[in-house]
Amino acid sequence: MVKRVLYALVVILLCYIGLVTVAEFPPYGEEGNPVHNYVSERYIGEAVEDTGVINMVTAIVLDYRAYDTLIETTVLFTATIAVLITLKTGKKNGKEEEVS
Amino acid sequence: MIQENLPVLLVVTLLFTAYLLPIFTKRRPRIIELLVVTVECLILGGTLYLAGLIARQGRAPIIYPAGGWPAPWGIELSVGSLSILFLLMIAGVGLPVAIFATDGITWQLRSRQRVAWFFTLYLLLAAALAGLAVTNDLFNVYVFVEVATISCCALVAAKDDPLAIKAAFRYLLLATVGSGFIFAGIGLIYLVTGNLDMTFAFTELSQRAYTYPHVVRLAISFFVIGFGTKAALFPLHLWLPDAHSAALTPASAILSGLAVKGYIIALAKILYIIVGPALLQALSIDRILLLMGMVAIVAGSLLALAQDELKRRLAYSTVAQVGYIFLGLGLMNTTGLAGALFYAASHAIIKACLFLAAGAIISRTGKERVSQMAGVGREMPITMGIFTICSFALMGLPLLSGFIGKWNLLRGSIQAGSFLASLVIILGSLLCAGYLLPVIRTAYFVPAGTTTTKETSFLQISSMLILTVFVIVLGIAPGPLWNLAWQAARDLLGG
Amino acid sequence: MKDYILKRVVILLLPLMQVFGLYVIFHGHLSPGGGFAGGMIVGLGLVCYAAVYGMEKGTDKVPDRAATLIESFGTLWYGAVGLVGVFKGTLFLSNKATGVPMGQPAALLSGGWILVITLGVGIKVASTIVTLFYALTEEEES
Amino acid sequence: MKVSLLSRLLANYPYVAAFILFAIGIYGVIASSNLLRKLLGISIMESAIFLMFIASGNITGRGVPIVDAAKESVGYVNPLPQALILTGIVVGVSTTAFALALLVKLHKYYGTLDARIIYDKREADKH
Repeated sequence: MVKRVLYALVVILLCYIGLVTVAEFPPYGEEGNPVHNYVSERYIGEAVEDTGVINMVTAIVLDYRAYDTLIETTVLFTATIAVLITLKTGKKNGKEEEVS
Repeated sequence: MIQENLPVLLVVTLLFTAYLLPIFTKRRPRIIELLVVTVECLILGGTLYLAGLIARQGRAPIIYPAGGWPAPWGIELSVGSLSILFLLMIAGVGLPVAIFATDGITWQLRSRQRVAWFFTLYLLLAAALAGLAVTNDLFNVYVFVEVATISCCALVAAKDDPLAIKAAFRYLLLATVGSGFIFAGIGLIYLVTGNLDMTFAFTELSQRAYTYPHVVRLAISFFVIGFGTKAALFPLHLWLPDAHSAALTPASAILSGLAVKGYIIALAKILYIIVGPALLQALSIDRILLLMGMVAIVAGSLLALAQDELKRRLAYSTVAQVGYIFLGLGLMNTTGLAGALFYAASHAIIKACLFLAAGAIISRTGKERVSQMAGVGREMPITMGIFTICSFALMGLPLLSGFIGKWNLLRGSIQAGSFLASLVIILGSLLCAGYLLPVIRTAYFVPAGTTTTKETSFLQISSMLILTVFVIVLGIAPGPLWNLAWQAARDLLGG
Repeated sequence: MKDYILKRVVILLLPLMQVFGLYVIFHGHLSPGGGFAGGMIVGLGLVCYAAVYGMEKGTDKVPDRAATLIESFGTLWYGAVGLVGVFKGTLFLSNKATGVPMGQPAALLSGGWILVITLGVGIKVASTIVTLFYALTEEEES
Repeated sequence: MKVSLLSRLLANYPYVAAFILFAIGIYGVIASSNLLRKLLGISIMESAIFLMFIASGNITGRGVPIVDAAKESVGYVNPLPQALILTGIVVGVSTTAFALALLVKLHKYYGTLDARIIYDKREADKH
């Protein structure tokens, strides 16, 4: 019980810190925010010219930041190999696979 | 063609080999092992070539825009002294550990396909660390950190026993919470700067930091918590002892030696390149890092003293040594920071070698505890000799690589005027002697009935010998690596 | 599972799911979607089939080993497209600069390598979902 | 001061929601003893971050970032956060898949998913 109260206190503290920070955030949904700068302008204005696709999100994912997406595919690949090495232990039916 | 693409090819070669390995699940493991060792050699060669290239062009970093899009729009790779230092660590430690792993891993993993998957994960981890070393983009850091996290946990889980699975799950849980914090930190930085490229984010942040002071503080604390969890900074180290002691020997060597450093290098990049030394001092982040480092050194060493299991003792020792590196990050002068970077490199080599030696001892003699070690000095003379040299290096005895790092950390702390830090550095070394000397004493001087030689195989000994040679050479002639660390520290501090 | 209705519904829906998945993969550059979403739909179609008709029939259609191989192949495909840039003398993963025909914007065949990469990613994600499903179910059954 | 703080919080309601979700996720991770629930806590945490990212890219009144002659006058929202979250979601899926595999294995070895039972009996399984 004491533990639960402690956890709740931690969470409330986290919420408080978060809310104080949120109050300082640039206002939601406005054009003048720092996020909407030269970077996004180029994506919006010249994606068709640069990459030849009309979906800007695809243009970013597969062209401007294609390297990230390669690594993202690698994350998925890593997870698959991780699942396989965890689950397929070669001990099925008490028999062990022959090695070397 | 190869030369101008070398920064990205280092990462891509490792990734490509990793993609290829699962195809060979039905073949003999020898093919896979040969492939892994060849690739590690290639990486070492490529890194050395790149180091020469940078030295020739006056140590200016090589900028490589991946996909041909320049910095704020595309992903930019930047290879400077820090990247070279870390790439050398990856290749220099990764190659001997791979050689060690080729011997006996098939027997431990029980099936061919699991060997293929183990080495796939090994290469993926190396690729992720290499990616972290060269990247200059915030979101790219996050994606690579995820690859590293999942492959680290999977390397722990590869040893299929209840303890290892339990440790791997706890590791994954805490590391994923850490990634969440890192991701949130990236979000906050993006929110106030609108950039993901580190250099551009720094320019924007230095203009806006005083408009959004709370956001910047929260972002930095998120980064420190997130990377601190992954790098086992003291109060967040809970996963490390279980995970590193339960894993297979090559896996614990690579996790303790390299993986932990990768996260620290990423944190150093984020703190020094994006936030910048001036802002760090203005927000007194440096003091916090210094304090956390000191606490980690003392607490980690004391916890290590209390362990009887050899691998757990070494794992807790990693917690203490990570404290040294964080302490160096908080000193804010070139000597201290260079000392920390050099110490990171030498600790990677020493700890990898210690884990390999401990693993060899445990698998040959079955003695897991320090109190049972009597007679090991005669049973396995070469392995125990290597263990002794590396222990001395970790304590910081002169003429061995650990000394150079610790000595410069000490000098840096005196320069920074923090005498408490100097005291803690010396105390840490003494405690280190306190928890490593009993191992050596028991192994050599406690009498144990009749003993037979149980020395480990040639391949394993030679891989450990390579690491020991690195330790001694770096201790006697630290010149080139020290220059690299010095230059990296100067780049980070912007002087 | 021996449910008659479930089996009929799945056999009716399966082709539709596959075609829709392929549609999402190939229209990733024109509308929301792309390799990840489309590959997920294709993969889930196969998972549906294996879940309803049993693992034997499922592994008959997509063998375990084939799924793993396709997965390596998908990631290699992506990387190989990246290397085209290196061999053409431009940078890794370059698109327009490698001189690939870019097509008319808003046409199906546009965007140069983007469509090629999307296809590779789609295949890879589909096989990943199938592999994960097989691995988790096999463990459950044994 | 108080009023302006509240009004700013109300204006930034998506971020407020994101931080509350983040805190709920953290609570789930630290407070629940069931390992599966801990995993769900992490998922909630990740969703919170996705929400924060996506909200940062929005501009009220603008359209989806797909070029369309009919919507040219309205303008488009910032596409970058959406692209990043696409990556983030896949990363989240990968972690969850691996964690589930570990849970299956843990359940096989220990017969339970209760953290207190699994982690407290340290010495018991050290044979």
